[in-house]
Amino acid sequence: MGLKEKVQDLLGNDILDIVEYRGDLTIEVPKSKNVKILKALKEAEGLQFDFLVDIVGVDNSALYEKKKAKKKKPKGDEEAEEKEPVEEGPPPPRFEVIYLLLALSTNERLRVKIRVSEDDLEVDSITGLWRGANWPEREVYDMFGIRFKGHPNLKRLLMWEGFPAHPLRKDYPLEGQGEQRDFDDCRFF
Amino acid sequence: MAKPVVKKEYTFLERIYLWEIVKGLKLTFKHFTFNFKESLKKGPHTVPTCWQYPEDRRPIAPVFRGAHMLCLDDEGRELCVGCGMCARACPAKCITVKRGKPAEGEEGKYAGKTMSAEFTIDMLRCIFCGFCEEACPKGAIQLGQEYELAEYTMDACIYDKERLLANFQKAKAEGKLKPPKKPVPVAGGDKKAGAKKVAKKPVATDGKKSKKAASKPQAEEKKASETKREET
Amino acid sequence: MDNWVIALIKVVFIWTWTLLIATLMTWVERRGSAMMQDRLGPNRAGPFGLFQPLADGIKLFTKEDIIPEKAHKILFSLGPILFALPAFSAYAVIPFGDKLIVNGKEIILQVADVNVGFLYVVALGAMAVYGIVLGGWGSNNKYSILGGLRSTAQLISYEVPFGLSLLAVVLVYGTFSLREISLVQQGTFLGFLPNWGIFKQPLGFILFIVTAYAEANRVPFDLPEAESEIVAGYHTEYGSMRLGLYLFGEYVNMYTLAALMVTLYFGAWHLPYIDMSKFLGPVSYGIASFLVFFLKTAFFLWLFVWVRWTVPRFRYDQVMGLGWKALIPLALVNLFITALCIQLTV
Amino acid sequence: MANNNNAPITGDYVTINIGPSHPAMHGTLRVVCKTDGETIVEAIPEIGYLHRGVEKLGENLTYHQFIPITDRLNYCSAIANNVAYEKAVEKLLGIEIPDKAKLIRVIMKELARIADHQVCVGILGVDLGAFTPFFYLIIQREEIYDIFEWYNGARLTNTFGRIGGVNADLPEIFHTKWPKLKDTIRKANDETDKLLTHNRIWMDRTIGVNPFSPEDALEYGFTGPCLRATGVKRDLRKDEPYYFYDKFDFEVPVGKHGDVFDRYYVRLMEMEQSIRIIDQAYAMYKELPPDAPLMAKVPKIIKPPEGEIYSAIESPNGELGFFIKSDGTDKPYRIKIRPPCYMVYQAFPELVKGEMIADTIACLSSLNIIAGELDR
Repeated sequence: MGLKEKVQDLLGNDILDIVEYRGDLTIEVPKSKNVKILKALKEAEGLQFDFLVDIVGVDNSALYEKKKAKKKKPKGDEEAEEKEPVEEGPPPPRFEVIYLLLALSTNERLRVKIRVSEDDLEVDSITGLWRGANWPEREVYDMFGIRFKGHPNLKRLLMWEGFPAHPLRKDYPLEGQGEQRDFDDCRFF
Repeated sequence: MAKPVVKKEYTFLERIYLWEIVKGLKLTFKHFTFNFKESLKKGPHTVPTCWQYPEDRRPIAPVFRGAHMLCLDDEGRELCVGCGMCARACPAKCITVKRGKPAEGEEGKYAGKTMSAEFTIDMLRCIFCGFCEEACPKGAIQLGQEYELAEYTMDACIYDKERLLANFQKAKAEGKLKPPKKPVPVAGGDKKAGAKKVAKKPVATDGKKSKKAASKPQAEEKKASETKREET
Repeated sequence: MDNWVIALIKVVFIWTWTLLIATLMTWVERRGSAMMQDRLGPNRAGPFGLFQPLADGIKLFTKEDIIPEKAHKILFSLGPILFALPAFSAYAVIPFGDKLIVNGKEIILQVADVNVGFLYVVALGAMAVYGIVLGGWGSNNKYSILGGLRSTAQLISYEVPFGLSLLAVVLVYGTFSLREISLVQQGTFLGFLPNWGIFKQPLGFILFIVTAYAEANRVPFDLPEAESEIVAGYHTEYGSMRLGLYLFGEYVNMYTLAALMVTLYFGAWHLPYIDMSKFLGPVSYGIASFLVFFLKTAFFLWLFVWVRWTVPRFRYDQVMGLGWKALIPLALVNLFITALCIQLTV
Repeated sequence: MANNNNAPITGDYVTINIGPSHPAMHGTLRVVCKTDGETIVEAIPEIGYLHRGVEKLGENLTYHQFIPITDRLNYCSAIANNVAYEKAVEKLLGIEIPDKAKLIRVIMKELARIADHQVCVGILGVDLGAFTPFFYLIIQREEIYDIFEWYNGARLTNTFGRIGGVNADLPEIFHTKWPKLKDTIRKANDETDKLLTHNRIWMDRTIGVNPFSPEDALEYGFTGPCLRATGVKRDLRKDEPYYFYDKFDFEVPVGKHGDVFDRYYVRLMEMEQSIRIIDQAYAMYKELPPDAPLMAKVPKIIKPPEGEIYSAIESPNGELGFFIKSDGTDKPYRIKIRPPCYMVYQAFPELVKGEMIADTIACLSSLNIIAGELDR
């Protein structure tokens, strides 16, 4: 029984979207239930995704603008084409947090994706399940600004403490905004 | 989180330090005698692993990616036509090319109808990846075997056209020119045209977004590549 | 030529000789380690790089002498002096040859034939600790103070087995004066063995050589200046000639300990079965004894270099463990056996 | 002897800064330790000193132009990073590269693995005071770098291969040099083994130092030699084989206690296995016709369809993975690099708590933390 069916009958209605692409399986789950689902995936006897490979943050703002731009341009050219139902609903959540999981016993990989909208950048931290999630979560916070509730010490990881922006967001210019590190003697203890 | 306590058990010979130390001494002495005999040989290159740098130099690979040079063809005409493909292919964006028409008198000096009026490479930014050499349709720019690139001032590190041509002359004089590059066999059999360039040319012309570093002449070049891209 | 002129000549000779050997030692160390590591070592300054120590000396002299701003000025400058001084002066009691008869006057090739030469050397060995500790504390740097702490613990705790193994030698020869010890080591012992100290004190010699490495801060005991752990240990903040004094003192210390090893255990200037004084003239015998003594010392100096590039470094608590739990009991056992043997044989 | 006394450590502590520029730090790593005398009460690693924003750069370079950037991740084995990235993009494009290119990639990647392990074992020796083995190993590494140089022109930052295959055949020097090089590498490994492995000083310094249990290692996301040292037999080349690895027979060396000695010994054994792999790959390579294709048919401008993939290979330090999301243009929309030593360095505070300063240095160099790969 393929991985897809196993995951489906384990999680069932929680799965918002399943994508099978180039042999990788990605499931999308609601943000609020991420810890519960990851715990289920970790302990389920058939699946046992007990190895957290990585946590990836993605900022989809540029992707949506491009889609919007594409939708406007063809609409302008071929008026005759049947009009797609353009739903103007609330803009899709801007950020994505993707957990890469690996089942050591069966060598199968799974990606669990949650969408985080810009107005409440709060996600439950999964350092409870894996202590290895400590730094990746700090890095996602450092690069995207997504806060992780329950994280032991949520501080910037790669940037210095006083860094004003979140560099991996799409609106942050490539050359940076010229922040200079003012060398305060950062106390650690 | 109790750390697993590791029990150490040693054989008697390991327990007393001296036996293993003597074995180690024997080994280093073997090296010492070998190198001592070697170092008494004549000539700068004595110990096999040591190159006495200024006197005797290590042989450099013919495909070594060192300092750039603008090549001339057999009749001494410049191959570069100033198309700027190398500037666009460069990950470090350190090449700036300005295209121009050859003046009336020196048509013979240039292989193509147009030539590069100004060609500068910022050696401080260059990462020597060799993509410019791959991207050049005319095989005009090549990375030579020159690796002594130290300069006294920062702006001496910006190689202008004369410096690159001089590099070529120097390499030609020393006979260190590269052998012509064999085309890479591609799966699916048909050998792409152009013996000189690699079958896969990473031309990264991105019509839509105007490139920040593109100078004005490159703009019309974009139109030319625009039309070219339509037919492929 | 009355006595004080001869003494002055001897002192000047020994002083320059020790300096020369110490500088030569830096060259031997760099070339020797290079050869052992499939390299070539310095060969640009002079033939085979022989002027390299000279170049290092000039470099150290001409470098700017920086005293860190928060360092304790007096202790900072006193450190290297207190480290190099005992190393140089310990050589006064070591006989570097037999005697030289020059136009009827007999000159003993030893600066000062003190009858408690032994204790003098052991005492000066302990003085070197002050140099390291003051240097480490004075330079107001965390790594230096760590280096200083490590060296005090190591040197003091290795002073005990060092002294005990020397005591066993004193038991065998019955005298403290180094000259008499070296004179006695003539002839054969138990028939076929040369009458050297090592055959009387095999375990004593092993203890002595291990503690000598600890005294000289040489690998595997170079904890006080372990580059990879505490940057450069006690001489992290030191610059030009102050650093030179520290490094110089270390090499002179090594030379003194090597000379001591030869005097006590390897029959100072005696060849195994040949009595040189019979068939050599008075002057040539003196020089020959000096050369033999020097060649033996050179071997032990080479041994210092040889071991340094073969063996990894101890950890701090292992050095202590080895010192107290292994070497001191062994030294006591050695002392006991020696006493027993003397009691039985006498 | 249990080396960390569990007695409560009281008294005020000295904060020692084993800072970004320290002789035993591999690259710009910084560990701020609260020490009581020599034992470490608490260690906080601070990273980010070599953060060059590789992922942001990736979003502004085309797929092809990103290859030289991947050299600069784990600069001890640049070829492994290139192969990892190219394998990821090929998975995104859904193309299969020709057999000869696969074999050349296997050979060059295993050579890079040997070079990386040589550096790590050599520097572990230097950090513990044994300077000589470093030179024996580095001299062999120079020979390997000669092969890289004759292959495509660069010794360290060799922009190896292109998306869709490799751009040059094995150099002539490989055929002449490899049989000799194979023995000299083995000789250098034997000499290091003879000098160190049974030496009591070395064994005291490494056995039982910073041991780590397999469960904790897996929970922290350890991969590669550090995980295999704890006893878990996990190797991507065996578990998720790619590029003919299922056809080569080689063992996966596994340690017992996960301490510094096991990590050192696992690396030493892995070099031997890499030589065996190269031999078998080279044998298969010789059977292929000389003008077998080296490159798959790849369009001039690589524009993968929209989608996201994650692909990983077994780099010398562990599982090196690339998560690439493409939006149909010729520039990747998002590249996330999963460096193996990033997860290993997370466990550093737990590894060194209660140990001596000398052990933290030994532990750090045995974990083989490379700043370039860590901070991206």
